[in-house]
Amino acid sequence: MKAWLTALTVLLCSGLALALGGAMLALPEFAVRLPAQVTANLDTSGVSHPVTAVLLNFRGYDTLLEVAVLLLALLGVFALSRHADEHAPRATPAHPVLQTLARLLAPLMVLVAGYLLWVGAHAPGGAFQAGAVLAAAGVLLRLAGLLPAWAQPGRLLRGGLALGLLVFLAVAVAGLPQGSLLHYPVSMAGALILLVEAGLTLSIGLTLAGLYLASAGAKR
Amino acid sequence: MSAALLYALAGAALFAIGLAGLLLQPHLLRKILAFNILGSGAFLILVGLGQRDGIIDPVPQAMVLTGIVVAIAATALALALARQLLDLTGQMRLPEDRPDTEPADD
Amino acid sequence: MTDFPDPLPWLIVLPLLWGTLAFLLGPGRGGRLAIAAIALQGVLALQLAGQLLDDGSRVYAVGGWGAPLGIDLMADGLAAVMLLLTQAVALPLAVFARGYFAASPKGRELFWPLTGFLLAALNALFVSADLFNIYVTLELLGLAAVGLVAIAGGRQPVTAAMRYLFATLLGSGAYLLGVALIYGSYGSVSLAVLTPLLTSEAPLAVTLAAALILTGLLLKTALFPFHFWLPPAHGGAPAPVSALLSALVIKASFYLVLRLWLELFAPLATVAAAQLIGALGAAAILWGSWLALTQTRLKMLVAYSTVAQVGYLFLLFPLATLVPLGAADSAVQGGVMQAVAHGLAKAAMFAAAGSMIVATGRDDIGRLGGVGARLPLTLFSFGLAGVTLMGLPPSGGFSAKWLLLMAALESGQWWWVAVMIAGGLLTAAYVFKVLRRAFLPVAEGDRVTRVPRTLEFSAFALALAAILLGLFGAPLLELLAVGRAA
Amino acid sequence: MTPALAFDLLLIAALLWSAARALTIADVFHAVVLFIVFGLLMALAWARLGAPDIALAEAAIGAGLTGALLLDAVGHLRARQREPEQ
Repeated sequence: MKAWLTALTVLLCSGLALALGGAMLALPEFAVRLPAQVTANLDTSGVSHPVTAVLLNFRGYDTLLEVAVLLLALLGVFALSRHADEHAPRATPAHPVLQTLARLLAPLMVLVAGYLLWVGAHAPGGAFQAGAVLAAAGVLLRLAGLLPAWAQPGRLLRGGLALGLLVFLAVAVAGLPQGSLLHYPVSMAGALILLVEAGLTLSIGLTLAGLYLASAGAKR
Repeated sequence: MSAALLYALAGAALFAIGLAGLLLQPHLLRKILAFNILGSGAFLILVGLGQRDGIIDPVPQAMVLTGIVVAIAATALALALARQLLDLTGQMRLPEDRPDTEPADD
Repeated sequence: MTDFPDPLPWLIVLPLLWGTLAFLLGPGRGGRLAIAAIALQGVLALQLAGQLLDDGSRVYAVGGWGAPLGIDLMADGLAAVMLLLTQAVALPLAVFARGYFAASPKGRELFWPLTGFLLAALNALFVSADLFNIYVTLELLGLAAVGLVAIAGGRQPVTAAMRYLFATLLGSGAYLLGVALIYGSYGSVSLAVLTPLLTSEAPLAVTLAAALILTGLLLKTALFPFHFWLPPAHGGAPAPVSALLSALVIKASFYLVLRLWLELFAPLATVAAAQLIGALGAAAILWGSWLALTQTRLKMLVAYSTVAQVGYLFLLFPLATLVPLGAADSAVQGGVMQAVAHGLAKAAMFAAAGSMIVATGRDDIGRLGGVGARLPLTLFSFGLAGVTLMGLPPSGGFSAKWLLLMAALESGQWWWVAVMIAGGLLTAAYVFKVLRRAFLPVAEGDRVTRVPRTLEFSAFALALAAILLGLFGAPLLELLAVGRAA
Repeated sequence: MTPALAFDLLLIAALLWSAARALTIADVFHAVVLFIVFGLLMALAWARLGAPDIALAEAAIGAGLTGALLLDAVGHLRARQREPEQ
C-alpha cells in the first residue's frame, strides 16, 4: 500500500514536470514587455540600477510587505523559543583561532555591508545583500562564542528590529499628500531610497541574525 | 532554445523533485529542504521564462529577491517549529495518527 | 477622490503600524492600542464602502506608477464587503482577546503584534490587483496564522502549527508557480492587464497556471479533501486565535478563488470543473458535519463545523458557472453572504466556546454541565451562532442558503438542495449536542466559574450581528453589486 | 555544442543531482551539506541568467544563512538523539 502510494506520487510529480516542460516550449510572444518600461522610467526612479529601481520604487510595495514577513517570522521564532526548555543560553567558548578570525572578519563584514548598501543604487547589491552580510557577521560572532544568544530581546533590540519597517512605513505614508502611498518626488527619490535602504539594512541584518540567534543559537 | 528557457525547464524538474520530497519524506528537516528546492524551481521558472527572449528582465529578478527573503522567513519558522516538536516529542516527524484522535495536553 | 485621509492605503498601513508598535511596547502589551486602531479601521472601511456606493469601484496606483510597471490596488463591492467583515469580526474579537488573555495568559506575549500583521495581510489581500503582490500577502497571512496557532506552545498546538505551515507553504508554492507561468506567458502580473489577454484559446501554460493557482488556494481554504490540517490548527489554538482563523483567514483564499474564477480565469471555466468543486463542497458539508457530531472536545467540534461550512461556500461555483445570469447572480450573492454570516457566527461560536472552556477549566463537551446556569449569555450566543450555521430564519445564514437555494432551482440543479438540507440537519444535531450538555446541572467534582463580562458580551455582539445580517442584509448586497458586470 | 551550452547543461545536471540526493540520502547531515551545495550551484545559475543581485542573495541567504540554520538544527537533533529517552 505504502510503496504503491509512493510510486503514484512519483508518477504524478514526473507527469507535472513533463506537462510544465511541454507547456514552456509552446509559449506565444510576450503581450507585455516590462524591461523597456523599466529603462524608460529609470531616470525618474532615483537610482540607476534597474533591479533596485523595481525593488524599492516601482514595486516597493511588495518589498514593504516582505519586510513585514521577515519581522513576522522572527516573532514566530520568539514565540516558540519562549517555550523552549530553560537551558541557560550562554556562549560556549570556541577555539581561540576561530575567535581571532571572528574578531578580524566581523568589522570587515560590516564594511562590506556598508559598501553593498551604497553600491546598490547603481550596481548589483542593496539592502538585502548588505543585511545578509551583516547577519553573517552576527552568526560568525555567535559561533566564536563572542555573542550571547537572545533569550528575549530588550527594548533597544526591539527598536532596531522594527526600525527598518517603521522608516519604510513613514516614507510610504509621506507620499500620501503628494498623490499616493510610496510616491517619491523625483528630486528626492534617490535620497529617500537610500534612507529606506539604510534602515532596512540594519533591521534585516538584525532580523536574519535573530532568526539564528533566537532559535538555532539558543541551546548548546 | 535560449539558455534562459533551459533553466526554466530545469526549474520545472526542481519543482517536481521538491514536491515529491515534500509529500513523501516524513522527516521534517527533509520536508524543509524539499520546500526550499520547490521554491527554487518556481524562482528559476519565473526568471527563466521572463527572459526567454534573451532580454534581461529586472522585474522577475526583483520578485525572486523578494521570494528568497520570504523563503528564509518560512524556513526559519519551520525550523523553530521542528525543534520545538523535537523537544516535546523526541522526534522530528509529524505523528502518523489521525489528528482528531490526538489527546489534548493540558 | 481627494478625501483626507484616503481610507484605502490606511487600511493596510494602520494595522502594520500598530502591530509593529505593539511589538515595540513589549510582551503582552498593545491590547488597548489594537482595539482603538481596529475601531478606526472599521470607520475607514465604512468610509471606503460609502465612496464605492457613490462613485463605483476604484483603482489605486501605489507609488503613482500604475500597472503593469507598478502595483495597482483595486477596491470594488466584493473587496469592500470582505474589508467590512474583517474589521467587524476583528473588533469584538480584540475585546474578547483582552479579557481572554487576562484570564488565561498562555500565549498572550506576542498575540497583538501577530494579529496586527494578520489583519494587515487580510486588508492588503482583499484590495490587491497584482498576482505577485497577492503572493506576498498570502505569505504574510500564512506565517502570521501559523505563528498564532503556535503561540501557546504544547505538543498538540505545535504539531498542528507544523502541519498547517507545510500545507500553507505547499499552497503558496503552487500559487507562485502559477504566477511564474503567467508572467512567462504574457509578461505581466497585473490583473487589469491580464484579464483582456486571457481568452479561451490561452496556451497550455496558462491553463496549467490556473489549475495550480486554484489548487493551491483550495488547499489554503481547507476544502475537502484538503481539510486535514484545519481541525487540529483551529481546535488547538487559543480561542481568540481559532476565531480569527476560522472566521477570516480561510475566507481570504476563498475570496481569491472566487475573484479569479469569476474574472481572470472565467474564459477557462468549464461545467465539469465547477461541478467537481461543488462536489468537493458537498462532501465537505456531509463529512465535516458528521465528524463534528462525533467530537468529544468542544473546540474540535467547532473546528469540524468550519470544515463543513466551508463546503457551502463552494456550492456557488456550479451554481454560477455557465448558467442563466439571474441564477449566477444569486449564487454569488449567496456564497458571499455565507462567507460573511459564517465569519460572524463562527467567531461568536469560538468565542463562546473559549468562555465555556475558561469557565469549566477544560475542553470537554461531556463536562459542560452547569454552563447553562452560570453563563446563560454565552450559551445563548452559542445557540444564536448555531441558528446561523443551521440556516434558520431570520439569520444571515438563512439568507445565504436561501440565495443558494434559489440559484440551484433556477439553474435546475436540485441535487445541491438535498445536500444543503442534509447539512442543515447535521448542523442542528451537533449544535444541540452541545446545548443539551450545557443545560445539565454541574457534575459532581466539577465547578463552573464566572468569566469576565467582556468575554460574554463580545461573543454575544458577534452572534447578534450574524442574526441581524439576515434582517438587514440588503445594503450589503447592494454594496456587493458595485463594480460587478450586471 | 558551444562551451556555454555545455556549461549550462552540466550545471543543470549538477543542480538536479544535488537536489535529488539531498532528499534521498540516508544521513540528515549529508543531506544538509548537499543542500548547501545546491544553494551555491543555484547562485551560479543566477549568474548565468544575468541576475547578479539574486546570485549574491542566494549565496548569502539561500546557501549561507539557511545552511547555518539547518546545520544547527542537525546538531540539535544529534545532541537530542544521544540523550536517553525521557
